[in-house]
Amino acid sequence: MEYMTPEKIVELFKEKFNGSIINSKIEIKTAGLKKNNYSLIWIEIEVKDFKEAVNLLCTIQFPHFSIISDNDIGEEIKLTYHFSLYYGEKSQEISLNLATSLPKNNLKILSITDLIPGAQISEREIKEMLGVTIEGLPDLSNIFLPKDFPKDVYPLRKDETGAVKMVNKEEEVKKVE
Amino acid sequence: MTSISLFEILVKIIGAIVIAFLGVVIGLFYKGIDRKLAARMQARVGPPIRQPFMDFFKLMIKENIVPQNAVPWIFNGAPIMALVSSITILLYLPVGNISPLLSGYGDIVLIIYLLTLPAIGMVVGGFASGSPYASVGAQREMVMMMSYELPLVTVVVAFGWKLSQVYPHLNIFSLTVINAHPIWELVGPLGFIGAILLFITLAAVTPGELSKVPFDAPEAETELAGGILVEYSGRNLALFGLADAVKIIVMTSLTVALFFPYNISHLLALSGAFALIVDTLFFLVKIFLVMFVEVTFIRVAVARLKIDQVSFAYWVPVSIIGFLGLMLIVLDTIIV
Amino acid sequence: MSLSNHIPILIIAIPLLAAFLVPLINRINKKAAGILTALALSVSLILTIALAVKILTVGPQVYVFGAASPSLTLPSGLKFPIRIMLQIDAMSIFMGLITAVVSFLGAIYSLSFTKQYDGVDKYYSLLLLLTVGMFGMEFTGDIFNFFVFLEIASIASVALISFRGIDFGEPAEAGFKYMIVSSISALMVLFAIGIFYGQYDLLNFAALASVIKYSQLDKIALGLLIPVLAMKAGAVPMHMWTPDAYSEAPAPITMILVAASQASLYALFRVVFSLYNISLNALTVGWIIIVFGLLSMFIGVTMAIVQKDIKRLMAYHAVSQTGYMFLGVGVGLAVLANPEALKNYGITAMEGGIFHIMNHAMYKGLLFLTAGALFFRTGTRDLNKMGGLAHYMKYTTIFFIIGAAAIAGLPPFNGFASKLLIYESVYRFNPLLSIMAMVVSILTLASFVKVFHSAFLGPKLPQFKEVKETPRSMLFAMAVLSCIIIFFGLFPDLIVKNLVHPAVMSLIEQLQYTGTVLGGM
Amino acid sequence: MKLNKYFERSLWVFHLNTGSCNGCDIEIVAGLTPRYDLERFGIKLVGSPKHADVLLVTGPVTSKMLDRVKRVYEQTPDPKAVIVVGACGTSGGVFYNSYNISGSVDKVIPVDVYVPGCPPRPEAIINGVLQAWIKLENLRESMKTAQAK
Amino acid sequence: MATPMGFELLKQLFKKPATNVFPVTYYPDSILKLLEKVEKGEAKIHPPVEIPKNFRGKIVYDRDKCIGCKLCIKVCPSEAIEFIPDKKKIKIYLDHCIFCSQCNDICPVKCLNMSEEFLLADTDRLSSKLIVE
Amino acid sequence: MNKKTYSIPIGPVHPSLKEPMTFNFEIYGERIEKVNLAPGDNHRGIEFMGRQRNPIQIIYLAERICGICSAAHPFAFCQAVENAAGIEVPERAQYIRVIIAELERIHSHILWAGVAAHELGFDSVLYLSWRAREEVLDLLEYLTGNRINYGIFMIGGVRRDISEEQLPRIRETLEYYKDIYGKIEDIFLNDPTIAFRTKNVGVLTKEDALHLCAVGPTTRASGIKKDVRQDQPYSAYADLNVEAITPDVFSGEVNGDVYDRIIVRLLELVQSIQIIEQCLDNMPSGEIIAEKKLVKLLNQLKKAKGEGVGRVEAPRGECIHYVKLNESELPEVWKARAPTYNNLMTWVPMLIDQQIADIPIVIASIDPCIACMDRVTILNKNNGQKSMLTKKDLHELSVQKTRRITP
Ligand code: SF4
Ligand code: SF4
Ligand code: SF4
Ligand code: SF4
Ligand code: SF4
Ligand code: SF4
Ligand code: SF4
Ligand code: SF4
Repeated sequence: MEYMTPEKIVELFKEKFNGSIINSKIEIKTAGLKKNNYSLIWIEIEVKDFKEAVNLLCTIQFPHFSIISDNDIGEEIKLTYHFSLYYGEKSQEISLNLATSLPKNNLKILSITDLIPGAQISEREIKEMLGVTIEGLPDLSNIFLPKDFPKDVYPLRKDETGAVKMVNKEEEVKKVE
Repeated sequence: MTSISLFEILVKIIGAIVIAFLGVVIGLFYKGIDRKLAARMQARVGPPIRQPFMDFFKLMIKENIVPQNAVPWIFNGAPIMALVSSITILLYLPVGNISPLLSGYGDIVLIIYLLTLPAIGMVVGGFASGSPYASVGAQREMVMMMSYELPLVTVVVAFGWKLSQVYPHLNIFSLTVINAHPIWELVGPLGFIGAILLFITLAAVTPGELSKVPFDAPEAETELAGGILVEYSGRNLALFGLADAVKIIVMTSLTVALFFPYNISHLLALSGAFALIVDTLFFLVKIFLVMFVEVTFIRVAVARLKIDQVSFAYWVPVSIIGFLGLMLIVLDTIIV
Repeated sequence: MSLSNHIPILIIAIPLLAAFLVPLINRINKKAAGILTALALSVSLILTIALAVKILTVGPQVYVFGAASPSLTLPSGLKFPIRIMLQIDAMSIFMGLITAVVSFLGAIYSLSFTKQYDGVDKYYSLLLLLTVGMFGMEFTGDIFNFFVFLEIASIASVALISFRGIDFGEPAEAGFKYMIVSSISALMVLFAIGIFYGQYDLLNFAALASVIKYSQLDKIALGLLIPVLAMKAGAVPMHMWTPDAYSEAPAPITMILVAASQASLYALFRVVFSLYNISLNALTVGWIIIVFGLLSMFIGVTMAIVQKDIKRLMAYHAVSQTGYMFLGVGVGLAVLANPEALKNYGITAMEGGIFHIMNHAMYKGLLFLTAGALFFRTGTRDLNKMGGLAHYMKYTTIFFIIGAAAIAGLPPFNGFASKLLIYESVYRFNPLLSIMAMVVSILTLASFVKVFHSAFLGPKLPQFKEVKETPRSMLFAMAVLSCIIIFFGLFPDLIVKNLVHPAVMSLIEQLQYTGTVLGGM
Repeated sequence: MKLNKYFERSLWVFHLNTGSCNGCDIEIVAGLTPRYDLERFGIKLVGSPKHADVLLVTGPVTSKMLDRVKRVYEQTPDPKAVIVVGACGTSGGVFYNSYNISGSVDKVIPVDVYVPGCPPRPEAIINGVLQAWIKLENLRESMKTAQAK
Repeated sequence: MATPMGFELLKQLFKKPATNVFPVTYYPDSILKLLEKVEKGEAKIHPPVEIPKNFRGKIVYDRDKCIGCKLCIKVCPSEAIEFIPDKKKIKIYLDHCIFCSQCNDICPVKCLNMSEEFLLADTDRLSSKLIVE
Repeated sequence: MNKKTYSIPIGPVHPSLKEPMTFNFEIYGERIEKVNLAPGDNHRGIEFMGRQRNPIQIIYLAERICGICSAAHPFAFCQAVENAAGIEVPERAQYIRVIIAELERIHSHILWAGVAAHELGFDSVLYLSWRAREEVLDLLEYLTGNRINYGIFMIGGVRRDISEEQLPRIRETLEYYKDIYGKIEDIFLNDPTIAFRTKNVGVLTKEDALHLCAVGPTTRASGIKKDVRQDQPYSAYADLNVEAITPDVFSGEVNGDVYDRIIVRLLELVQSIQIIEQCLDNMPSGEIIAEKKLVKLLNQLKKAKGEGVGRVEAPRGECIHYVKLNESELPEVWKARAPTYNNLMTWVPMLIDQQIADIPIVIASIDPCIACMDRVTILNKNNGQKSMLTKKDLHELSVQKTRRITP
């Protein structure tokens, strides 16, 4: 298999979505005595091209999808999709972290489960924990929320809809007899 | 029907009580040995041998919960039926020199039927529980029952047939008669192999009859949380435990009666009460050995089979072994 | 010349008379029809028992119509009997007892059960006629009369099967099927009669038996009679009518139908043993009957296991159980020519087979009655729709358990007693036969455990909130059957020695049969 | 409630995980394996709470397990004991300040013995069982004296 | 069964079991009497499996050395440590403690140490045995 | 008989699940028609809790995501923090980390083997293999001070050194495992009843494994050579030669069934032993932690800004943590993902059309860690339509997918 260098990959993305790449960087990490290195790619892209970017990724190789990490930064929620490419051979893997930010007044993103079925659980998690609407998720029923979990609480948000108010405060150290 | 004196009836009743008691005690004791040996093979110390007794006494003081969905009288009746029927079989089994309390025409068929009763008790109890696990367990138990019956019957019929050829006028379908005429002495070389095959068949049926690994699909702890017995507690569970213990004795004694009926007292030129004791002890040793081979060892040495594998195993390979045994015995007789 | 000499004809006449009286009485009082029927049948029952005692102590009895004395078999000058005569030996009275018990209990059960139907007068008339037909088939000594009674029974059966009305599709269809079966068999029987009459100018069983030459024609007649009677008895592969007929008929009728099919079985044995006996190739015919039996056993039970209609399921079990009777009797027949084997196990096998007839009538009757009770209360026969009924119908549950245990051959119920006789004799003939018989028993057991589970166990279902225990008359009928089942199961020796053994002997000893009629000819 | 001396000798255990990290659970299983062999004392893991005498509970109670814990406790026939294994079942341990944890086990069902540790060694679990024995024997003694009066 | 396992099991039957019979092999006649006897030195408890040198057991607290800097509280992952402001000392609740020894590591005056004691089961989670002051 | 399916709920309290998790099975006879997963019983909100604690406290929380892989999570977390804050880990510490992680793999795989045998009703194997497992636990206790939840990881290194006198004990243990390995392999791979129950059971095709993003032995048993230690060597693995193990190494073919998963795990046992030996041979001397003073470390982290990912090949597969530090005492984001989380969905294709009796072994075959998988998810079965993807959907999805990637 022909492997593209991280630079090439970033270039490919830039070529295709020039306008919407907000920023990108390549990180080289080393490990061990021999200081072998491996690289990570961080790309942040606008929502409108996000799905296409994943699609592009799939044309390189079917990527391994790990998780979506979330970050509630005030007015926006930033989602980072962690992928990896070129697994299966020694030291060839490239981590690709594809980030995008959703404004809180329009928390919507296209589902990627049609491309990568394995992303389903993670997408549902995001939907549950942050109230992001995942458009095109095969099963849109309200599956993640427990029956008695309040509808307007999204535990991983840092604003007023977060779960801080639900924390069980009784469990404290000072419970002297 | 000959007239039986009142005295005889009284003796039988007392005898039955004594046998029931002894059967239960010895059964629990052997279960303790079984657990101990299994533990030792697994490199553990294992429970003390009297553990089954303690389990029993403990269960007797526990609360007896009848699930809401169950029909109480059936739910509570099932363990009693299982226990009573297994004890009844005991009354038909010869112990060493001592002939069984009840015996007679065709009692071996009776035993086969009685053997199904504890299983039926469990099945009915399982179904009566109204829990899905118990129902699946009960269905599996039924499938098992239907499967191991064919080889079991084959073994018994082979014995009866052989004896009827040699002694056409004896009351052949009776365990006492079979016990008195060891198969090994009646057959030629072909029949000898046949008899060994029959023994293998019976050895394969025994763990199924007792619902032990690899044939414990109905109770499969990891799948069905105890299966048939999930909903049972307290006294009822204790009774099922007793039934199980008695059944171990029943199945091992059956093997002994069919295949190893020999006694040693005459070898030692003993007679009277002493011979009785020696033979009884020898009998206990024999059933211990049989239990070790048929129950303890098999159950620790293999994995549980799935229910379809179980029924396949019984309907095909085990039955074929049984039929082969029967055929060899028939051939043996016809050729000679 | 005491009245007791006339008992045989009274047993038949009383129900017949009642059958004509019922519609009249019904005009006066609606309830009276049932009561009259029950009364008539109870009288028949008592008379049958009395007759049985007499026959078993004194010997076979012959009753001749229109002779100077009812026991005068040979009219002056003639060497063979030409009159219509009833000819009752131990075997006939054995069957008669079954008929009497079953029809009496059927009538009692019907008292409550028919509340759901209109036109009970017709129902009871037909029931009585059916009984008359059955008694007739069993008691007659004349092959043509046999045909007549067979027809009476058949017509009554057809009507009863479709009794639940034309508006229900299935009963009518089942009745129609049975009608076809009956007419074909009637035709065949008539044809066989023709053969005999043409050859020997005789219609009397005994007389025929004494002269039969086992010619080519006789063989054809046998070839006609065996399948046809086996068909009426519901043996595989001519069993297809039974599931429909048994399941569509009202429950008490089903119970009587079971007995009626056994009357055909009786006729079959009569033909094979008393008519042909040694003159036929016993081994071959015996094997044919055994094969019929095995097939019935297996196909019946395997079909039963997959049924979800409770009565259909039981019907298939009836087929399967018939197999046991064939098996036992077949083995007996196969060794008929071998006195040593006959003595060693042939007789036992036959005892098993014959005993099983009675036992089957009892427990299968009981099972159909419990099924009827379930239908009566829940309105369905679909097992998947039932459940949790043991919560409401304790006694019915107990009766069902007894019936199921008996049919599966569990000790200490009657099924075990007769099956044991079969197993322990048949294996000496061929060990595989008894292995199969035992396995079928276990399958039967499994099947009934399944039924028990789906109908009686499980949570209380909301739709059955209103379900109550069955009415008393129905319980009574079931209770009586249960008692009989347990009694037979506990004291099988008593029954075998006093009832079954004589019946078997009367089949085997052909000479005795002909002798009673022909007076030592 | 009846108690006899056989009760302690034949404690059948139902293991209930109410949201633990698994550490304690594997130590419980380890307790059954040859090195420690709890079966020496007649202790046996059972699959249904109906068969159990002792509930071995591990983990902080998550909201979803709350009802389960109560139900399993109710389903266990009397007499019964509850042993909590591990810091998180005893007090919550590292799990606190969460929206989905309702806290230590003793808030939900009565607890007889606590076994602190994260996870406790199998011997510590055996020691927990020993504490339960002591408690039961004392209870029996007091019941006896009460009866004598 | 002539499987590899079968042979292994039969061999095992004649070997010593691997069990470490802590504290006694079987259930004693009376646990209370046994403990009494152990107290008096008439009976012995079989020791647990050997404890390695750096085992993290119950915390020992040198109250006098403590300077009340609260660093231990800062890193304690399970809020097991309570500060007693008037005495400027701490109190450790062992029912919360996960025995991570992080407090030992950070303590500037090393007044906290892990002992080898680990048999801590109790019927009361606030008993004196489970509180270190 | 008409087709009467009934549903069996399994869990959250069920003997085959040592951890709470709910499954709903639609069963027809003994066959599984439909699988509904409803995890969440074990959800403790760990990420939520972590975002309110300082990084040192989080290490212990991460350790308790899962008690079995109690090295993998802190390992990944520490790496993520180090990456985010730009801390260099001393080489010696990297080696010690790898040694602990591999010892953990040994313990975890033997544990799994025992549990799997137990699910098959083969308790003797459970007992004997867990007896063997005690050795490695003793060693871990000897090295770290606790049998489980070792508490040895620290941001920037490890908390305890492996001293000279400890080495012989480690080698001794490794020799022990080399000795008994043959027996273990013989018992698992040559026992007819085990083969009966595991061959062609719970098959996961390569396609499905790929599309569902399965990880660890689960995916390797389906023939995908994926192993973080090989693909993107971290820590001391960069110096070693680790190759992803697929079942064809042993049997020459890949079926993706439970039996293959046994093969993979057993072979990894040998692999781990070799890795540890290499580490011991090549272990450099030096510091074991970048910053000894914890107070200083805390201050350093308080000032750090950046994001980092830590990936570790846990016994069950890739374990990934993401941390974002933003000049505050508390991390801005901490995301943890355990291998079971990804493997969860593989149950659906594995279980459909199997029998009830296969449920425990198939569930166990991916060696699920519900505790870690559930750390954030709240999944519930609150309405009738809670099914995960059915096999059909999956198939359709993969068909679409295949069209897309193969032009
Ligand atoms: S006490 Fe510790 S080891 Fe035990 S379950 Fe809780 S967190 Fe895990
Ligand atoms: S050992 Fe750990 S948990 Fe225990 S008090 Fe110290 S820091 Fe807290
Ligand atoms: S860190 Fe040490 S000195 Fe400071 S409060 Fe804690 S125990 Fe005391
Ligand atoms: S010198 Fe000691 S007391 Fe001062 S800050 Fe550093 S660690 Fe804390
Ligand atoms: S009642 Fe529910 S939780 Fe309890 S054992 Fe049964 S299925 Fe499991
Ligand atoms: S498969 Fe393993 S992790 Fe899952 S419940 Fe069973 S033992 Fe626990
Ligand atoms: S997968 Fe589970 S066991 Fe493994 S490191 Fe993650 S949480 Fe721990
Ligand atoms: S779920 Fe996995 S990672 Fe979590 S505790 Fe269990 S084994 Fe460990």
